[in-house]
Amino acid sequence: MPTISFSLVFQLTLIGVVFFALLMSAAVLVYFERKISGWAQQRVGPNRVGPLGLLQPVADIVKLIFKEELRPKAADKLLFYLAPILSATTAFAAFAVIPFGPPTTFFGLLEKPVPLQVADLNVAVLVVFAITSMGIYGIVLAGWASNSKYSLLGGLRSSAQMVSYELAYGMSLASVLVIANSLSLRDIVDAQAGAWWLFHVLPVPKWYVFLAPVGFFIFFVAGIAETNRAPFDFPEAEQELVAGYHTEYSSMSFALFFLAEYVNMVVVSGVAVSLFLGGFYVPGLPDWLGPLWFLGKIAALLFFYIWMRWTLPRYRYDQLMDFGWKRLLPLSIVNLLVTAAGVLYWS
Amino acid sequence: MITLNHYLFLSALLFSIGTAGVFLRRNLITLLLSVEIMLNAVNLSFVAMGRFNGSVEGQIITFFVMTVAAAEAAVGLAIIIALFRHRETLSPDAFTSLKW
Amino acid sequence: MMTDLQAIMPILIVTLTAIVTMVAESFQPKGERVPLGGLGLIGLTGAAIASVLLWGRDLTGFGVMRADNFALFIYVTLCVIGILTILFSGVVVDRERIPSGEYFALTLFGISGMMLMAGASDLLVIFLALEVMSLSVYVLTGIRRSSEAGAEAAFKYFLLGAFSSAFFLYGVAFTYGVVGSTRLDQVAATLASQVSGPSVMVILALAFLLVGFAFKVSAVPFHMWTPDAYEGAPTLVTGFMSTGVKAAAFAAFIRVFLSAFEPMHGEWAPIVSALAVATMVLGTTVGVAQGNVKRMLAYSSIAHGGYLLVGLVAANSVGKAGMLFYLASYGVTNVAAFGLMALLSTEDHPHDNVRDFAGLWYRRPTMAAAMTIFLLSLGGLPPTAGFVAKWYVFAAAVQEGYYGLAIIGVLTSVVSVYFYLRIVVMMYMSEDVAVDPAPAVPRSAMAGLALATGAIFYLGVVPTRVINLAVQSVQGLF
Amino acid sequence: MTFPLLTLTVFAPLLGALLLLVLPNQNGERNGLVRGIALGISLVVFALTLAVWRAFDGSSADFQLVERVPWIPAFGIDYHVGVDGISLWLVVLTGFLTPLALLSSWHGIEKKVKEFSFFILALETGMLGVFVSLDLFLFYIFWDAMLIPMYFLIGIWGYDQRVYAAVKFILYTMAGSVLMLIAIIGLAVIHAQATGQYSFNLLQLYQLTLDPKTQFWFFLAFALAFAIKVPLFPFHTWLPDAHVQAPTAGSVILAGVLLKMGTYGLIRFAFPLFPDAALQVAPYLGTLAVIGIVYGALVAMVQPDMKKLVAYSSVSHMGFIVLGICAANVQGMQGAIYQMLNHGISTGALFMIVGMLSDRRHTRQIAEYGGLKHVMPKLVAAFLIITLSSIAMPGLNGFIGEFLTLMGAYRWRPELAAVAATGVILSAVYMLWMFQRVNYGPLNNPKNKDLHDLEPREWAALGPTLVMAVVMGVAPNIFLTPMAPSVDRLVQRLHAQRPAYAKASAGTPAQARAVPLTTPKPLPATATTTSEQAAR
Amino acid sequence: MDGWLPILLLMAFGFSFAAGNVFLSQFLGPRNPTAEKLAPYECGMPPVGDARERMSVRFYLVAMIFLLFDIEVAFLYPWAVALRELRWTGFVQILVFFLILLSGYAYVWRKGALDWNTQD
Repeated sequence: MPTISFSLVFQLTLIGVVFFALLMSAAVLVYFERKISGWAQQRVGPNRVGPLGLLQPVADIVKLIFKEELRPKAADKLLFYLAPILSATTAFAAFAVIPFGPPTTFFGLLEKPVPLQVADLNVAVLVVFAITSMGIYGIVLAGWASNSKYSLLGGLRSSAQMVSYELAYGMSLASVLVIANSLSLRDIVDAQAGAWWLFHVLPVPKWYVFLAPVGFFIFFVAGIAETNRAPFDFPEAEQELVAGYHTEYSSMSFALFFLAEYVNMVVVSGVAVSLFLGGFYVPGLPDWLGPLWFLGKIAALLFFYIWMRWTLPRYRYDQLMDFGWKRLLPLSIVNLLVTAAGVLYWS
Repeated sequence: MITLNHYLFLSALLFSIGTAGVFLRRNLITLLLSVEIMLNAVNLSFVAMGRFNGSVEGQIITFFVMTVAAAEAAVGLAIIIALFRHRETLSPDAFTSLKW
Repeated sequence: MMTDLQAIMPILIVTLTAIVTMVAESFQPKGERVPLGGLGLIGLTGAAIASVLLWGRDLTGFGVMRADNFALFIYVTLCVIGILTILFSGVVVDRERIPSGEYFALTLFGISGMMLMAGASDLLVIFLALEVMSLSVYVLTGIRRSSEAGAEAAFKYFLLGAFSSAFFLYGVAFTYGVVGSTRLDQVAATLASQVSGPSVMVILALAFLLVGFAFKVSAVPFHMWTPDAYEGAPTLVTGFMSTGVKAAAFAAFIRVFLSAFEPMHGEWAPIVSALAVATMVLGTTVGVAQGNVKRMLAYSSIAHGGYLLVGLVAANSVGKAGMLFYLASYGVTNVAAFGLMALLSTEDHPHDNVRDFAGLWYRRPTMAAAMTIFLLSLGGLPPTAGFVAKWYVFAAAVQEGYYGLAIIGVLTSVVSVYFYLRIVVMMYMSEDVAVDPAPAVPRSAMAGLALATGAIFYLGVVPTRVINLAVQSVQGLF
Repeated sequence: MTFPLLTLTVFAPLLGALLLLVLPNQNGERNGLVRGIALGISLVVFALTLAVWRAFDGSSADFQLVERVPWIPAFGIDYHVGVDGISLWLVVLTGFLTPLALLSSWHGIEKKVKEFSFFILALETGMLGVFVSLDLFLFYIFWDAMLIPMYFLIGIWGYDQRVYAAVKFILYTMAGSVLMLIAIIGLAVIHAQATGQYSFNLLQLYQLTLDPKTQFWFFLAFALAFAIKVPLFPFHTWLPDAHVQAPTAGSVILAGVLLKMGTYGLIRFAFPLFPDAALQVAPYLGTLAVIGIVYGALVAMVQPDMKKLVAYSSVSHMGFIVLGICAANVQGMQGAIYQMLNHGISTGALFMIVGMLSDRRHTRQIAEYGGLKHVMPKLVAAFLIITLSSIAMPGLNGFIGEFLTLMGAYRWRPELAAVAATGVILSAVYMLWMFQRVNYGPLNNPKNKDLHDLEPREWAALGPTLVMAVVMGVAPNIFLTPMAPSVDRLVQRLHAQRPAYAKASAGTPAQARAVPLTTPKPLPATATTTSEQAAR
Repeated sequence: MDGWLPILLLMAFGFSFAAGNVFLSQFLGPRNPTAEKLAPYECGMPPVGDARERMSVRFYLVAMIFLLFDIEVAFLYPWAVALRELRWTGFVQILVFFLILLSGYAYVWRKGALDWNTQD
């Protein structure tokens, strides 16, 4: 059956494109991170390699590839190499269920419209949750396998941090589910299409961020912590732990951790956009350009990410844990219950 | 075609692995893991049977079992830590102040 | 909804008390001490009263909990065990530096799990209850952090307990596979309608459930954890778990095997008989060789499990009522015996060697007399509760023609008298008087001992009332 | 409801004992008071037993003074007590011996006097309970419960090896009795199967028809329990230990009453409940009894220890009783019962005398004594009377019992009677020899030189036994008459035709063997009706 | 199964990319190992002792508390999705559930298991 094989080819292409896009996004993010940090510190950032330093990421990668691979003698060989691979793999996989555009036939190329999403699952939210949680393993293993004090402590710290914020993360997810009544990300995104008319004049996008602002706040804060980004970048905490769990990593395996971190940022942003910011929908703008809107929203969030990093000082570790357990967690529980009560009251 | 029996067989296999682990492994954590494998083997059975019976009950039960497994793991780890404080080892053979 | 809640009211009360105890302790101001034991006493008394009020109403809670007389009888028994435990605990907890909030809370959580287990009419709920109970008891076993033996005992208990619950759960899975439900009434209905003999799945279900229960009631050869757990745990906890866990496990055992799996009595009776024989024989013979009293009582508790299994095999109304009576009398006796040992112990001196009892009669005649009564009751000598209990169980066996079981039972109980008497000999007939490390016994503990002694004689001399209640309890079991 | 005389009698000692327990007695400063109160209680109980005798109608074979209150109705268990001619005397004997036992330990027991008295009195309740129970459950309770105080008496106040002896005593007795427990339950269950309801009522269980196999096994279970208690050879090994290690009071009660419970059990329970099996097994039991008679006598002869000698003599004497019971005729039964009383009195007295000697000299070795008649003539006189009573001197009580027993045995199995008769001779040998070695000859041992003679207290303890030895020797009918109707009924029951049994066992090998064994001494109804004369 | 295959494929893409890179760098980079290079990094000092020492028990505590709370979260998702059918009953039930959970949370908090600045 030609259609089936065609759709298979299409599916593979889609996966390839997503994969490549994620790779590229990491490279682009590295560039922008450096650029923005430069701006934030009133300097110019990378500007030597290529025009405006645009080729800087390429140079970085080439350099990393040709670096000497060092592995401490006492390290656990298998786990040492497995850890970065695991990190990177899970980072990529999590994006699979995020829809980044409306169903399209690609201008009539296809007989049936296909969703712009690697996998449309009815339990997509759970899958995201599950796969991102698996990222912790990479960090723990890296910390443990290196057999270095800094690595171990970094690994432990970051895993403790990640699990601490995962609870708030999960509960804020639940608050969206209460509103959306579905576990499918596509359903959730579709439910956010269109707009309300506030006082019949002011259009407000039907984004859940307006229904559950606290949920969005919790989600994003927890997301930052989940991805070990400043102000929660403890695993790396250069001043305390050298480079945390990847102290002993060099060359490509180091690059993979780096890659995983950036891809994770994209994933968290993608999920946040899908859950709270209407996904690829912007009221009043054409849906067929959805991927573009989606990209734009992600870019905005990512900019926010980087902005935060260069603006806010790093928390102290005990403050970080306190914040997670004693502020964010109760807040997320209250948020969930209030949201649920609100939904029941108004529905 | 994968039938119920395939799942049950896999589940039995996992259960046996877990059982064997409890008897053969010589590390406290591994013992704990073996027990968890046993519980998960049973979970597999539940889900498979639930699907075979055409009800979601099997999956619901699995939820409860997961909870129990988590609680068990938490308590088990706590006990292991308590033990470790005394002897600085994870080998069950080191703990002989009570005769078996 | 209201009747649902009513049906689980005793459990609710205990659980609530447990939570309040736990939270109250963590919120108590530094230096001040909230009387946590008192909370437990109030809660347990309340639960017992609630159980009595529910008597005869046969309510069903949420479809998975029964508040039938059987459950209520066990509830009251468990409450009494809990009350006794708490009465003994007050001074001992301080003396042995056991964290009191956790101790009382876990005890109460354990009791709530036990009650849940006795009242559950759904295999899954039984499993959950089993875990609630077990997890509490595991932690209680290792609650003295300074005690290496405690931690070791806790781990052994935990490992084999978790192992056995996995077996139990596998049995539940098979039952679910056959029946499509874990509700006991539906299991019974399905099994009863099997015309062409039980299928492999049913046999597997039966076998796994049996192994799970056998572990929990420490039937030989699934008893390995018992002596270690009993010896390593703080004495009070040993008393608590040797009675409460046994009562709850047997309650569920009875409910599952005599209601749901009743149609397969022919299949499991021979196996359980073999277990019973092995349990009685090994429990007593190995018990003889023990120098540690806790270990000795552990083996005695194994043997008592064997006697109870005899009642289970007999499976007639006498046997079932007898088991309930047995559980009640054994529970009161054993918890009191361990409590007394705990009262005599200090932090660095556990008072658990037979030698520690030397000359106790000369030092503390009241304690010695009480201990004697408990031991005689454990040994099944009239006119104590233990005698009537054994009488009942063996009567059930004889009634069903299991003469062999009954004979082995009575002979092993004679052997067991031997090792109970060793302690008596030490207390009364030893010339070398051991040092008495423990300070005075507080009034609450004396009240507990008096209560237990009274109960033992009450059950031993005028057992009619309790027996009638037990008979009423098992009537609704089918 | 009539006045519960029996209940009062049974529980009065326990009540008194509990009262005693409340009495503060720190470090024994009130030992004298405690002793006095205990003695008073026991005397009151003795008076009560005499009241029971008074209230007893000797012309009836029925159980009298019966009290019956439902106890555990679900199981058909009653609190059911009563006495007949057989148990009456044992009740009186118990009441009689307890004060004597207390008296005999007046000075021998110095530590924990209160508890000692408590246990003695508790023991009395147990013993009385055993003799009056008409419900098997109740009987078993008393039977087992009685072990506990005895255990403590031996274990706490005994001699060097007391712990060993105490544990041996309780384990032996329990091991025997638990099988009886099974049989008791079995009986109730069979009763339930036959009539639809449980019953532990002895009188109802008498009516039960059992198949031979069941009878056989149940009888064995009962007989084992009682044989150990008696003790019948070869189950006697606990007895010398227990006797020797027990304090004097314990020995007195052990020999005087406790051993009787075994034979009483045979008469009351084992034989009438399972008559066919009993008659079938009787020859073997009888043989064991005779072996015990001779063996006990021979072993007694070589004992260097007085107490041990008396203990083995008990084995021998109890053999006579069992032999009489096995004969299962009126003479044998009456003789056995009479001998039970005799043995209680004479052996009790012997133990008291040994106790008095060992109180003074702290040794029981015969070789340590000699020529006592020079220093303590009164004691020696009493000793002589009791020795003669023990060896069945005509005119004293022992003669009547042994004569009746042997007569019964002769009518049943002459050859057994003949062998048993040698036991009479042997008993004369060892008793007199012992008496001679202790009391006659020169007063060689200097330690014996300044022994004081009987004190008034000791007179009070020994005197009644001497009186009883003579009274029972010259006026046996006082005792035999009230027991005759009950014995008659018992013997009738044993030999009654039981069609169901005959039918059920027709053609079985067991029956083939049983018939020739039971037929040689047919006791047709005519014979039993005239047995009263025979008894006189 | 069809929905899951793409995820697996994406995973496979990621895995092969990552593994391939790690593999490649073994060949592309130079290889001059020295004892110093192979020692774990400790700010230039010779490494002291073994890295796998005992860590603060707080990490275990957090892990366990997380484990328990996380399982509770697992119950929330089905509830969240089914809330509209369960109505207020479901809300009250989850409220009770949370109250129990919170009592444990309060206990853990009060017991200091969530404090990091105290020395253990």
